[in-house]
Amino acid sequence: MSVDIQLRHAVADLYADYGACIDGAKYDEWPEFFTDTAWYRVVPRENFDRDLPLSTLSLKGKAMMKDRIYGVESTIFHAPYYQRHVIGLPSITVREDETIHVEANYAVFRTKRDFPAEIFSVGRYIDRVVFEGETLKFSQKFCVFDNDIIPNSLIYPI
Amino acid sequence: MSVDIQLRHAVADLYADYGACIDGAKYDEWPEFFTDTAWYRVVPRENFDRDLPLSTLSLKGKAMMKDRIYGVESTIFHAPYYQRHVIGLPSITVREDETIHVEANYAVFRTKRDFPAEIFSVGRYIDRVVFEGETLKFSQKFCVFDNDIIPNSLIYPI
Amino acid sequence: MSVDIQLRHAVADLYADYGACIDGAKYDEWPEFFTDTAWYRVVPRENFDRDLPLSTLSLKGKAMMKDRIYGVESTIFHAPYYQRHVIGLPSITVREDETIHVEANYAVFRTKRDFPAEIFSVGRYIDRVVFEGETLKFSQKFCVFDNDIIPNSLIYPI
Amino acid sequence: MTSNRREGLDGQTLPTWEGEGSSRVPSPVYTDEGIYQRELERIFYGPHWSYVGLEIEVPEAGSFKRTSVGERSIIMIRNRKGEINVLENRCAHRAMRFCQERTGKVKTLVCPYHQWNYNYDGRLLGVPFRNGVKGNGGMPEDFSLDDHGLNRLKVAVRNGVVFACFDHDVEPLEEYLGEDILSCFDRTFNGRKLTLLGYNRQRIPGNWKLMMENIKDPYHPGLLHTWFVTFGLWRADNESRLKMDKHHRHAAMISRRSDAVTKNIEEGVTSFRQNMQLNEPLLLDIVHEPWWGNDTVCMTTVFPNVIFQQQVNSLSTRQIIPAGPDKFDFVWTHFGFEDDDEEMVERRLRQANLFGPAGFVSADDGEVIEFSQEGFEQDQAFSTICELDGRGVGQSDHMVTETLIRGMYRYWREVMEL
Amino acid sequence: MTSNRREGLDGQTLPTWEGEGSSRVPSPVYTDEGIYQRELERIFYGPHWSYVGLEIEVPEAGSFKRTSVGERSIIMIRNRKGEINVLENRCAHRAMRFCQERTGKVKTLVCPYHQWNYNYDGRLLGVPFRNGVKGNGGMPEDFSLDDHGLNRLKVAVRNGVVFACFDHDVEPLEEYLGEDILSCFDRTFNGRKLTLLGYNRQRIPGNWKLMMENIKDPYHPGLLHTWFVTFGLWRADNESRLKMDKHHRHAAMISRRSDAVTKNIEEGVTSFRQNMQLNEPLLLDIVHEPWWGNDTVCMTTVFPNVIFQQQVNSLSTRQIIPAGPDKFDFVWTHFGFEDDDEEMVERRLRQANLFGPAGFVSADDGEVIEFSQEGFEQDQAFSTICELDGRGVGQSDHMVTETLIRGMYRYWREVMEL
Amino acid sequence: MTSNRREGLDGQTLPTWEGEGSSRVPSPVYTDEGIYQRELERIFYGPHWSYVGLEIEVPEAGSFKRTSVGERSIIMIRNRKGEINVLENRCAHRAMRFCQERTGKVKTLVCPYHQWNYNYDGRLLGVPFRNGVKGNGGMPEDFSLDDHGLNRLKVAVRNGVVFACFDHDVEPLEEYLGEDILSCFDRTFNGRKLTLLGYNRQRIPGNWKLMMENIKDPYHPGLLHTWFVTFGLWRADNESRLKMDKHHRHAAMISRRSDAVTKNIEEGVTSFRQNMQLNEPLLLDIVHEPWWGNDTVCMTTVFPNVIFQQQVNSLSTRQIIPAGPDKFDFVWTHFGFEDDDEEMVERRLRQANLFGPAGFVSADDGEVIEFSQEGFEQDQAFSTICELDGRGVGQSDHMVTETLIRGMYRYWREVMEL
Ligand code: FES
Ligand code: FES
Ligand code: FES
Ligand SMILES: [Fe+3]
Ligand SMILES: [Fe+3]
Ligand SMILES: [Fe+3]
Repeated sequence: MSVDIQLRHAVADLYADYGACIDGAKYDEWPEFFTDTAWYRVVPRENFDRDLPLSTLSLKGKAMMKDRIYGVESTIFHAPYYQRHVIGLPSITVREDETIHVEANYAVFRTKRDFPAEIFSVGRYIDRVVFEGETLKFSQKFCVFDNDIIPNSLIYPI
Repeated sequence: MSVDIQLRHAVADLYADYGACIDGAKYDEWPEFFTDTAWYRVVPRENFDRDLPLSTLSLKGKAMMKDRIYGVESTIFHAPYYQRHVIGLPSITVREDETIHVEANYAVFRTKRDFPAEIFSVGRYIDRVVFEGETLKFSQKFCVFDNDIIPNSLIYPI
Repeated sequence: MSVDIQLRHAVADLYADYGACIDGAKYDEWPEFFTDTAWYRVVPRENFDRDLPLSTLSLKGKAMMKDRIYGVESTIFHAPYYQRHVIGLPSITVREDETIHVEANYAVFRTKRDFPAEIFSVGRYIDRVVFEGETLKFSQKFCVFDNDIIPNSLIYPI
Repeated sequence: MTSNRREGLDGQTLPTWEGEGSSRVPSPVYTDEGIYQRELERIFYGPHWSYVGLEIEVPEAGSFKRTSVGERSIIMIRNRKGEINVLENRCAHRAMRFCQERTGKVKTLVCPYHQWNYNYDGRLLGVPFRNGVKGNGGMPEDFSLDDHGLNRLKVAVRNGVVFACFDHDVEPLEEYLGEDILSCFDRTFNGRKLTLLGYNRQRIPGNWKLMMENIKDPYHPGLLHTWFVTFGLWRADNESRLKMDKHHRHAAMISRRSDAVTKNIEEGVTSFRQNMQLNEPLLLDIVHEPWWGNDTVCMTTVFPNVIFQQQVNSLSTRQIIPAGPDKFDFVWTHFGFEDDDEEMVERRLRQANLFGPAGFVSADDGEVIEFSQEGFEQDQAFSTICELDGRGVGQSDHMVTETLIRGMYRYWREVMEL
Repeated sequence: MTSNRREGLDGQTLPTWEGEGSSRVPSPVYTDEGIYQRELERIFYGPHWSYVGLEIEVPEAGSFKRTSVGERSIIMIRNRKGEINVLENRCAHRAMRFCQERTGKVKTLVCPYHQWNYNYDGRLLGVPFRNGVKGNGGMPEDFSLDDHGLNRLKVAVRNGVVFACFDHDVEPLEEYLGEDILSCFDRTFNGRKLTLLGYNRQRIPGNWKLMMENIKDPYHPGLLHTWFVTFGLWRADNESRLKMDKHHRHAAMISRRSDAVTKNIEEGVTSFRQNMQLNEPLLLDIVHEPWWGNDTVCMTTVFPNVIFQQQVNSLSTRQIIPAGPDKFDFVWTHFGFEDDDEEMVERRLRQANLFGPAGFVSADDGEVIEFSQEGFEQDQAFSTICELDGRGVGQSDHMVTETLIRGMYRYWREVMEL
Repeated sequence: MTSNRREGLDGQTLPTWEGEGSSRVPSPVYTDEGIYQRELERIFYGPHWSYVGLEIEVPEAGSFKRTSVGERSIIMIRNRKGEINVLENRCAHRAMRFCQERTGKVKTLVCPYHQWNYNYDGRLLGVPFRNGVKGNGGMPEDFSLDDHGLNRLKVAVRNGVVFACFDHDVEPLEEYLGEDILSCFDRTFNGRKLTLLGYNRQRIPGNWKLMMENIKDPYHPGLLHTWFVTFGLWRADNESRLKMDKHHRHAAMISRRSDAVTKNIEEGVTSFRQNMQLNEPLLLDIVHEPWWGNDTVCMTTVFPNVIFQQQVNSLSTRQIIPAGPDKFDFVWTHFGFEDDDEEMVERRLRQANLFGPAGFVSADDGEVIEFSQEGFEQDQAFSTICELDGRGVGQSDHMVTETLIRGMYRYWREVMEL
């Protein structure tokens, strides 16, 4: 099915806002980009390509995402860092069943205090989006990352 | 207020052209992307977040920008390098007062002779744009960079 | 000549699909993004700027591209690696003669086994596209890369 | 951080210990390049068993997995008899680390540079042009295929877990582990068929021993890991036992979750969050498995390169691959059992959110290791103080102790003669 | 650039100076890892005062700023009495560099790994489970909190500027600076309340001493910095004075802008641009401030780690944080005075365009330092020639001299015994 | 790969060779920092000619090209007499590597830091303020411009190719190359005017000698490079000759393409693809050039830093710039001849697809060098076995031999005294 212009722009805005939210450290707003039952997953490309089910992070439902944010902000001790997302052009496909599939490449740069920026995570978003009324939300967001090792730890959402 | 398609495309073109201008080393054309009284600022995220007014570079008005370009090309001795901008999807908001606010994440890669490309600056453009007749120009462009240290020097515009 | 919305979207999709094809390692599909007589070229910015004709890779016509893919997959021994393209907003210009010129900045990240992701190639696509029926294809694709040295070898298309 | 070598004009800095004990570890033990080189020689390449993987990772003849022992790349491969071999990934001809893929299946091991060809046992099968071409060239008369196979490590497989050692004089694995540690090992690995859930890989910028310390340190979980404390998964007041082998190089921390979770101001644990509640209780949906017995947690550190994790329903092996004195790669292999039903698989995957590079109770372990390394780097004259529960070394039935750390360093000092 | 250590098989390369003087500096002084380690010990951690910050950066009790002295991370923090302490950022337990934020305000200093807890004076207040849990474990009888505080540096505060030293036997700051340098210091820092404008941070890939040389070198500004020359901010023919302390380790370059700017072909200065005109004169909108007296510029280098800048209306401290022989971080802290009006604040901010990593007359200083380092790296047998105005060392009332550089290296040779 | 220095507590690892020969090369020869430093001194900066470029790269007086000999940056520049000078890119004043552009044209060589000014011969022309300003300062009486020029290398130009050497006592280029190698050189460079086609630059993470080995190894092309084998460009059964100079440091591999391409299972070459066919035959559109004679390939390795390539219609120089024991930059300069017609230019450009960092038969050379380096890094006790065609050294009329490699290492051992 063809992709109408409204959808194109809604998707573009969704990804721009999503990156801005995380990079702006507005973590409490982050779960609001998802539907109540959405699945958020950060998974190494190795597992994904080999159909190994393990994720680096696998949060099913907005409730679990909120627990993650609480955990990140109140329980996990870590060095402070900035994130910066640069997200490529998304490809949108609307299936027979009207589900909207969106994929986009991303690069996330991390900056720790006293250091230059470094490549933190590069990979592909493999997502599904749905309209809740006027607003577009993620019902699935898989962050499939290429980088074969994680530079120590992954704290904030990607 | 809703963002119409013309504006979306004008903004997309503005950012694409802006990056192309700098990366193509057409520095003399760079001030032309701004209004006469525009404020161009390169500022560390640290200062920006803490409301410290110091910038790494703060040019108020096209005249000062021209002086910067003259200074860069005729007075500052530095190693030659290439720049390459990769700019993410811009988010556009039109305020009550009709001012157009645009923000976009960017990554700038630097390549010095005999070296691989390296991350030079990553951050966010926090801009305002206005139409001068048909053409869209920056009335404000803040380059708020994450990287906590600058790799020696910053010569060309970001 | 003005760029109509259909063309804008077709170009955006072309670049998104192109990157997805390579990053997804679907190399057999790669030549299909080109016209039969297209010229695919990977060239150092140094040669390009100095009008030196040598390329790092110069494939004229789809047949040669197929030979390259065969060579890559069946004859060249190399360490396995992932690629990830992040492509910036394309600028489109339609010339008098109706030829469509498209340029876009790109960053390609490489990930080798057991290593973090690294910057592999950054540069600018200097392309021409044409419609073959409904589908847009590259009649020219120059990958002009900034990085002054190639990290050992370049195997897959950029 | 350029180099870790602190060698000044005034010669090499050697670690100076306070007294005979092992309760105060000097900075160079974590930062000195020369000490690290000796660790590679005497520990990783010496008579110590290193974990290399699980049998299920190489299901069939020709199936291989590439990994490392110390800094040396090795190949774990199954031969036609079904045995598992561990071969050094280095061609005998001109040193090529010819195997670059991480896993796969091959007919023979061929080095592409000149196509020297090895079988699953590492035997050199053939050399192109060995007898020359048209009577020209070829290998000398006295060249023997048998002299130029791949370097073959000694291998021990126990209940699906594979260990290897460069030193063929190493004692048998069972002796190496000792009775107590072996029983912890067999508790999880009792011969049941394992299932592979997947991997997580992180690079931690700290000395490899700091990870061993971390898992030999029952003092920190109740303090650093708010998550643990608050939900009683790990508390200083939980019932627990600490075991070591007779050399004190290996250890096991065994504990059981307390049912009642109470504030424990009295010990001044500020990391306890009284009002913390999960929006999604499933995150801690723990189901007791018969084989546990009463214990809900068993963390086993097998010197020098692996940790076996059972944290309630989450199971993993954690492999250490050192890369200099100041960093190591940490590879998590999560697994389950063949007879797990869907819910249990899902549960293990869900609880995996607590562990690994992003885990609620593991992400910060990587962070504290990084910061400790920074502390050692900045002062070569510093020594730690690991004197909780005294300066001696011994088993323990409580967790308010650093005895396991002292135990490891007592052994380290013997082996390293430092 | 892999390693800077040029140690060949034939043993360590030591710097060989031509003669007793200090006018020809050999390459290894800038490149050798062993020499650098001795510099850390004897200079940065020895009896020399290092700049750590401004009082206004830690306004209240518990306010802290994290920075470094040499390669050691330290915390500048204000205590309840309003005093400023400087503590090493390293937990006494297991070396954690526990303070990771750059600035903030805390109730106490807690190391999260095991929650050892220090007060603003670095005293260890408590240790969890010190007395064990349910009678088990805990710290030994002889464990004393007093023995395990944070390492505390000696501190000197003068008119809002904070210095620290690891060596408590260091002479008082005023003696350390000496009369002449002190008067330059007091000229800017006379007790007025300062206001913080912000920071710039750059990593310069060169030896830290090259930055000191650069600011002790009145020869280059009139040549390298076209901007200076053309607008007469700095010219070889400006009136000026050069001062040093009695050890010649510190220096001040004082100069006044000449009103008439004329071409000076006679000295063959090609960097002068006759036809250069500013499109925006505001860039050089200089307004004289009473406290200047006649001098428009005063650049003070305080050995080993700070430069105090007054360039017309632009004020900053420039801190050196070495990171190996071949690079250092350079931290600019721009400030003004509480009684600055809006125009003056704006003016200081505008003139800041001349300085810092992008500055019209500073960006190229970082560049030339990088290229000098490259030159030293490529030939260990090379020596510089710093013989403008002879080979001796002394005060000067002109700028056609390299005497300040010779002075610093004379002192360096004494301290380093090289 | 942190540091390549394998210096343990137990002192430096020196390479231990098996016997007098050079057929078994020990790992440290490729990995040791100390050995590498001696290589720079004795080989790259000693009496050996290094390739620096082609005359056509500096067409006019003042035209320059910046490159490196070993790790030292140098400038190749043409003077007014039309001669080519090679000058070290390091200012005599304070070591500035002042030339940063790769190529260009200048009036004089000016170091921007203090505008010391050199002519095309490296002579110091002037020093600003040499005589002081208003009677103040300036350089000492005994300062002589002649003592402070740029370091000038000895230069040899032959038929458009430029070589340089830091050691002015080096023998003449012709003697250095020797008769046989000289004839190979003159075959391509016979005085015809060259045309510059362009550059490719790659960084290869391996020891620089591995590239020399690779091009002295006629054993691998017929095995590794499927492309070669299948299209008969290079096969073990092709007619060929191997030459060396009398010191065995240089070599030439000369071969002719066989017309009939047949499967050669008998030698078990698995890289041959029977059914392989080009979709675009133009890729191998080879046209014989008169000057070839019967030979279709001539690869000449001139020790220590250049390879001259003639592979059918593709011509290039390949320059080695070492950057530590574990990596080097590899610079390809492709060229043609002035009298090439358009088709021939196009053909050379098209065949360039086979070479360089992406080349069908060169990309994998860089890869195997990387993997060999990894193999050496992981075991300092390893030695290669280069005994194809025996252990001796000598000319050969076939390609089933590693004699050229043994030859290079025989010379290397003499020079390095290792
Ligand atoms: S290096 Fe393995 S076959 Fe030659
Ligand atoms: S390391 Fe600081 S409390 Fe243990
Ligand atoms: S360093 Fe070259 S002129 Fe001073
Ligand atoms: Fe832990
Ligand atoms: Fe300066
Ligand atoms: Fe080859």
